[in-house]
Amino acid sequence: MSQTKPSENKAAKDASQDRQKRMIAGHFDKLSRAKEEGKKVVYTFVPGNLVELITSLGMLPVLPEINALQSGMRKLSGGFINEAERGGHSEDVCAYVKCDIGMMKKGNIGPTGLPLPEPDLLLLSYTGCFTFMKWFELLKQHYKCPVVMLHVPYQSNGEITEEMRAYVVRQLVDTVIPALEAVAGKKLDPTVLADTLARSREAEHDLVKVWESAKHRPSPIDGYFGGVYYVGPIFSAFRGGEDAVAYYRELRSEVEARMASGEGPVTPDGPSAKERYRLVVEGPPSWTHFFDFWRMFAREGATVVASTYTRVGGLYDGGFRHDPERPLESLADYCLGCYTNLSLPKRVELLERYVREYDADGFMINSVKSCNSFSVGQLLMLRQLEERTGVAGGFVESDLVDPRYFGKANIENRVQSFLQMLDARRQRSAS
Amino acid sequence: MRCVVGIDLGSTTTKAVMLDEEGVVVGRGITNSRSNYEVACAVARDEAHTAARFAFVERAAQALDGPGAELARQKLDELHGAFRLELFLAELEALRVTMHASLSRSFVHRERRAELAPAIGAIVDGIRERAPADFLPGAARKSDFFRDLAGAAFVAGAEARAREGGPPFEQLVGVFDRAILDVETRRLSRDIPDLLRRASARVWQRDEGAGLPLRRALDRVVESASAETLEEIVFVGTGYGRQTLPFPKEAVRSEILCHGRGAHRVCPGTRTVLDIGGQDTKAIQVDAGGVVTSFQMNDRCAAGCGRYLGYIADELSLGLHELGPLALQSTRTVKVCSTCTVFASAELRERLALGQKREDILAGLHRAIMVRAMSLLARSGGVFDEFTFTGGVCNNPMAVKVLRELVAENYGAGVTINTDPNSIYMGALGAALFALDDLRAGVNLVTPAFAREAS
Amino acid sequence: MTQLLSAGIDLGSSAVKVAVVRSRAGQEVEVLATSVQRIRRRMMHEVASAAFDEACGAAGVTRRQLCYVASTGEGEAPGLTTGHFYGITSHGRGGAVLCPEARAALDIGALHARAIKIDERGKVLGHRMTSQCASGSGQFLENIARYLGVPIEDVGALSLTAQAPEDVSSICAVLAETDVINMVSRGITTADILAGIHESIAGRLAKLLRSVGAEGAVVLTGGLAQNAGIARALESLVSEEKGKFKSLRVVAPPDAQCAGAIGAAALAAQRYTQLSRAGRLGALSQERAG
Amino acid sequence: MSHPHDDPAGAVLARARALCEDMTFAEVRAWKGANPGRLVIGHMPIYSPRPLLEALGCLPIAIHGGGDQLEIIRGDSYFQSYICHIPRSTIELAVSGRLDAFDGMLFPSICDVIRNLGGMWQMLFPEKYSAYLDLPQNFDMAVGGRFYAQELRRIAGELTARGASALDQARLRDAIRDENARRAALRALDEVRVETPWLIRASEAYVAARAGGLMLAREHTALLQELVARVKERDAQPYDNVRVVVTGSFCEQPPLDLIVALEKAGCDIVDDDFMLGLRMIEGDIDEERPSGDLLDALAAAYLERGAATASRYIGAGENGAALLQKVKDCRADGVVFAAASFCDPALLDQPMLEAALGAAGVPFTSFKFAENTGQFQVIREQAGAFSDSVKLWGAA
Ligand SMILES: Nc1ncnc2c1ncn2[C@@H]1O[C@H](COP(=O)(O)OP(=O)(O)O)[C@@H](O)[C@H]1O
Ligand SMILES: Nc1ncnc2c1ncn2[C@@H]1O[C@H](COP(=O)(O)OP(=O)(O)O)[C@@H](O)[C@H]1O
Ligand code: SF4
Ligand code: SF4
Ligand code: SF4
Repeated sequence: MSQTKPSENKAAKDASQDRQKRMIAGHFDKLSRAKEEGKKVVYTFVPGNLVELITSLGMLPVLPEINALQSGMRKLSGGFINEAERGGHSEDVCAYVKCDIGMMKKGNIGPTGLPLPEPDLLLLSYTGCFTFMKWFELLKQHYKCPVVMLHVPYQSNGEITEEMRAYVVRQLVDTVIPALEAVAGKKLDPTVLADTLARSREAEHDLVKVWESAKHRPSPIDGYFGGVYYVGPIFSAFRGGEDAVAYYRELRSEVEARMASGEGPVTPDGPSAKERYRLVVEGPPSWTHFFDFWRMFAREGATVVASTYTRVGGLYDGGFRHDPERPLESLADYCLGCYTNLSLPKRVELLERYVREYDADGFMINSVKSCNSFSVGQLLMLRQLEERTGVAGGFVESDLVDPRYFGKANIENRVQSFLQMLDARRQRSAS
Repeated sequence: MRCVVGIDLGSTTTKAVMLDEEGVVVGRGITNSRSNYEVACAVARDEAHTAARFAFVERAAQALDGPGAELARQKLDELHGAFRLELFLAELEALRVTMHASLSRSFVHRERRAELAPAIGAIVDGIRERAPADFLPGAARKSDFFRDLAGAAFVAGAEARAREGGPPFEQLVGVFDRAILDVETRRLSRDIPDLLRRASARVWQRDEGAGLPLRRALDRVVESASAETLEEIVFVGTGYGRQTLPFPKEAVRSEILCHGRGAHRVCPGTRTVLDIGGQDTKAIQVDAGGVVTSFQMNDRCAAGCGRYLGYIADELSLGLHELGPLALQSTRTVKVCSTCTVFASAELRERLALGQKREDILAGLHRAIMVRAMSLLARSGGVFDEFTFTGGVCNNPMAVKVLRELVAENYGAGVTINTDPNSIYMGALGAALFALDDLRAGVNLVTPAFAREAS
Repeated sequence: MTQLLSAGIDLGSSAVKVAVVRSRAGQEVEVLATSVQRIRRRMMHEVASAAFDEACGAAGVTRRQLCYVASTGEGEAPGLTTGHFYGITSHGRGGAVLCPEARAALDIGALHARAIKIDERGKVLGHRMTSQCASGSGQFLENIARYLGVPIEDVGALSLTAQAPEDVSSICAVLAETDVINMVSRGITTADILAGIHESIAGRLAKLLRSVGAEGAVVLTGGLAQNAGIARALESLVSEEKGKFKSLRVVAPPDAQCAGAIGAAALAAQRYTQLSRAGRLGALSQERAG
Repeated sequence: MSHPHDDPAGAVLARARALCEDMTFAEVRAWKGANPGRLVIGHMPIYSPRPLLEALGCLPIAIHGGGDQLEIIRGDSYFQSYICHIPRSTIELAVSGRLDAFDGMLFPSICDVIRNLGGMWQMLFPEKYSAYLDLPQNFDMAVGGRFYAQELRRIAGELTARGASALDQARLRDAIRDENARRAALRALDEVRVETPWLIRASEAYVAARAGGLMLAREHTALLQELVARVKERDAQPYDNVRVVVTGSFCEQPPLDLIVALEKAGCDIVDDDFMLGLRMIEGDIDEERPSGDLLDALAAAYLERGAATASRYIGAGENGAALLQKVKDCRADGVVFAAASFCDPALLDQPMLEAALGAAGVPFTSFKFAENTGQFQVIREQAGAFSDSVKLWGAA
């Protein structure tokens, strides 16, 4: 067993965290200077994003969803949402959209305090969420820049057919790439794209190792609360870049060191309590109350060993990799294979697999008001999973970035009741 | 006797259940949850304590022989009523004092004090005069809570005064509303032996014919019941407000677990539990051992819970007890749309104005609530045999009737549906059972301050 | 042009309000008398005719002298009225009568609140209502007041004496009550609790006002306008706002609760004139029959 | 006028209404009994390839939720409170056995709710046929059209495997003709409504159109033609109402009483986007195609003549243009947005449409509903204020 002392581990943890912070700061810095430096800017969505195409053409991606979640974490989203609602948006609709629109109306200041450049192109990769379409229609009205639509068919039968792939590739060739090239003012260089995809693949490989570390007891990571940090670079602007490769290499070695020394994940209140419950979580977290929510689990020694939210930007542990040998096909498969583009039965299968492979004691669904794509059907998923796995499920409701929908006392009540129920069931099966 | 206590601090009522070391229920107590949680749970526990004492009284009476013994046994109900009356009168006096005090304190009322003070005095006197009749065996009371009893009587008195040209109704009621809050947040000390003695005096004084034998017999019963010790050693709390209980964290259990366990204890065949309380509804599935396997709760919006019925009762100037029986008289259920607590009253008014019958609208309201509950049950996995209905709303016969119909319609007629007169105590019972576990496991828990001071 | 006498009856969910006015074709409105009667479980039409008689008596006019009687609000008063205007229309118009410089009216009644943007004639340019939830309405405040033992008339004044208003978080009226119970138990003063509630209601109202794009003077109408605490809380909220809402000013006229009735009365005369010009007076009794 | 005895159109309207309100689908059962071996296929609102289903010998039945009479007991247990109503009542219909006579369900791509509902169906009713129909958002015939024709072919193949007739171009042509005839009849009805709204209320036209989702096109055409003939015999006078277009309710439908409440508040609804399942294509579907494949005709109709709804990608920032055209075509005084609560597509679209109307000076008002709303007071108020304002102060 490794002799690494906890303090050194902490330093190691800080290394990857710090690297990520620097990467993000650097990116927003570049964005703030984009216009003066003549760099083109493309806005696009996380699920099924085509950052490799964007960066290979020397353009900078902006991901409004990430901005919205950052606003949520920095407690700015409430104000932005108000701003959008006063402009006529309904209380009922996805809060990400309203948060983004509110932010735009208030001057489009990004998460690091620097202004964001206006888009030169909106790349509407319409994957796994209907709202994306409306979102960019709304932005289009404001920015009056071109929009390019990539329609990604839904895997309703749980598989990617040849027709679907061909339809996506055809759109890439016919519309998407030409539109990107027109804005970039140059042709896409296939070797640049291939190199980028190769780097994506490398980072993806390391990330999968990080996920799989959670099979160890105790798990060295929290695959949900901690996991959302781990997916930061690969879901957003950095995939395919050198930075991302370095980040994931570093992260993987930190995690492996913790695993070797038998340490658990780091929580907001320092090293985790003894691992008492291993959970699988479905659904996105609440960003406005992220740490409150995390603590409800961490304090009780509940570690999340796998989650589906951390797969919305790619199901790498399902085997998918970006592939320089089949660039367009692999991009198509990437779009088609995102978690929210899976049929409901496939989502249940995936969760079932996680519960078994990660040897979980229970699973938890955080159902967010904003997201119909995630939320519709979750109650049936709960029941199906309970039946198939025999472990208990819990259900809480909140929202991504609308602080009005986080009822702290209620959620705490449910989480506690759920964990106490796991205890009671455990005692029963022990006796 | 050594006991454990479970306390269920609910959003509308606070319940306490005492078990002896064998797990036998020795006393149950209930009070309305009020602004001061600590007082609420102390009072609930006082009530349970009182009930336990009455169990001793009962036992002593059964053991009694000699002259007057038989008659004393027959008078037990009356003794109980008289005891309640004594409690009521003590609180009424406290209320009187508080109302007068608030008249001089509140700047709102100060200017009208000269007019208000005599009116209030007269109303309280009137209540005092009529009170004994309400506590005779068989008398129908709208509620057992002081707030409700005194409130209804005071409102009636204030209405009469206002009609006769006295101070305006709303001002009188305003004074009451303010004072009742103060009264409720104080815990009147309860000298049970003394109250018992006074109650017994009332009983034998009423029945002069029975003479000395009855008096002696009652005295003996009272003394022997008062002599027993009652020691509470472990407490476990649960319920909506459990986080605010003056208990250490380890002595607090999730209400879901407690309700499941309590219901399972009372009806051991239970697989599904529905609990409808004041502000939330819970659907719970338990296994053969009473361990919760899944649950769902409705707690973001108070729509369709007990509070809703409370508002409706207020709107119709009825007691909660009367709502269900009135709805049972309906011949044609009206389809009601609002389950929002606030809008329900508005819809009720609108429909009454349209000429629809009270009982038919009420039937519709009950149906609307139970349909919501059915959907929560479905969400938790369905209804399995046996099915136990708990929580305060279980005291409402219309709610039970509609539930039976809906369960039969959706899950077949084969499902046994349990209700129990003590359904409202299920959560507290479950908590008490956990306390018993703790006692048996040798967990040494601190008893809350209020318990130490009382025993 | 001749002077017309007309009346408006506002049949609310908690009170009936009547106004008798004199005007020139619905302009230059002079309010002759108003009356307010709380319904309190009485039958609506009884309350309506009592209030109507009271107002006519106070104005010294008879039913026959009125050219047009318009109802407004949620209820109906068959037999008394000639036609009907919807609450938003009548409150907008009434707001303009009570406060000619107002460019928005904010009507806060027992169950709903609505923000109405108007022009100088009281014509409705846009409006928003609170949706399903009842928190933020008069009924809610009444429940809380009752719980705290403060007469509804005094709630506003009392809230103004607060030292440190306490935040109310719940969006639900019922759960907010639980919040209040909690506050009482924590020893928060009645004034601070009330102030907190007023702030939370004002927050909702401000949102409503912003959503219609109100500017300039806002006239409060409806029963809650009589609550000085609401007016103050709202004012401090909208004047704190940066940017385009800086110019909002809140006015709470004395006759605010009758604004709907006054507006309906003014519109009654206007409609009468319109119809008589169009030669359609004969159709009057059938208005809205469809 | 609602008296069937005095009203020339009473009988036909009563039949249509009874059909729409029958949540037991008795007529569907009867049809199935009379046509053994043929399939009944339900489909959710918005565009569904009804002519294709008819050509395969199936009876397509539009499912529009459960309306305001169905008591939701199990349906609610599948959906959180912040999801619209139509999926709950649809599930309720199914789990309560009311859809037992159906052999399958089609879930066209309307939004994520319907998409996931399709997945729930797969898990809940594995023995029944169910298909998600992906509507292309790429409107190039060579790309989106090809994909779409493939989707249709896939579904046809799957149905044939389950006992429907094989795809046959001649039968498809007949079905398209029937569909075009129905469209013509609907247009004739709409014309009556626009020109003489007092002859037929929107609430009446609504049930007549909605009934069409419950029968074959040919029968519906007959029903509509009879209705048009009958209402013209009516002896009704114009009302003093304002003319409005209702928009936003393309999927979950408002309760009939809500439409009536709008009319009572002084609005003549001269156009709407209810029932788009039948009206999603503007103009006719081609009865011939150069390729010889009429699936291309269905694809082309959808791509090139599909009505603008919130479910369809509007590329060039032209949101609202189609609505303005509608307002102009039917000489409306204003627009009423009536969207189902929690309907993301409609509610996200709304600010864009409002901006377009605002710029064109068309007055509008908006509110939300649920299919089982029973309280119309707020809605009446808003619609009433709207009609008051137009009436008292003239348009805009
Ligand atoms: N005797 C009764 N008859 C009818 N309803 C009752 C009766 N007693 C209590 N209730 C109902 O029960 C509710 C309180 O239930 P309870 O389970 O005590 O709730 P909680 O635990 O949330 O305080 C009250 O709101 C009331 O509607
Ligand atoms: N004097 C007052 N001071 C403060 N609030 C008042 C006063 N009188 C009435 N109210 C409030 O006004 C509300 C009634 O307003 P109103 O506009 O008449 O409502 P509605 O038209 O719906 O009946 C009541 O709920 C009450 O809270
Ligand atoms: S609906 Fe869900 S996936 Fe779509 S934008 Fe909103 S949060 Fe993202
Ligand atoms: S006010 Fe009514 S609808 Fe709103 S949250 Fe409370 S109970 Fe629910
Ligand atoms: S009503 Fe709207 S959100 Fe609901 S299923 Fe239909 S389109 Fe989707």
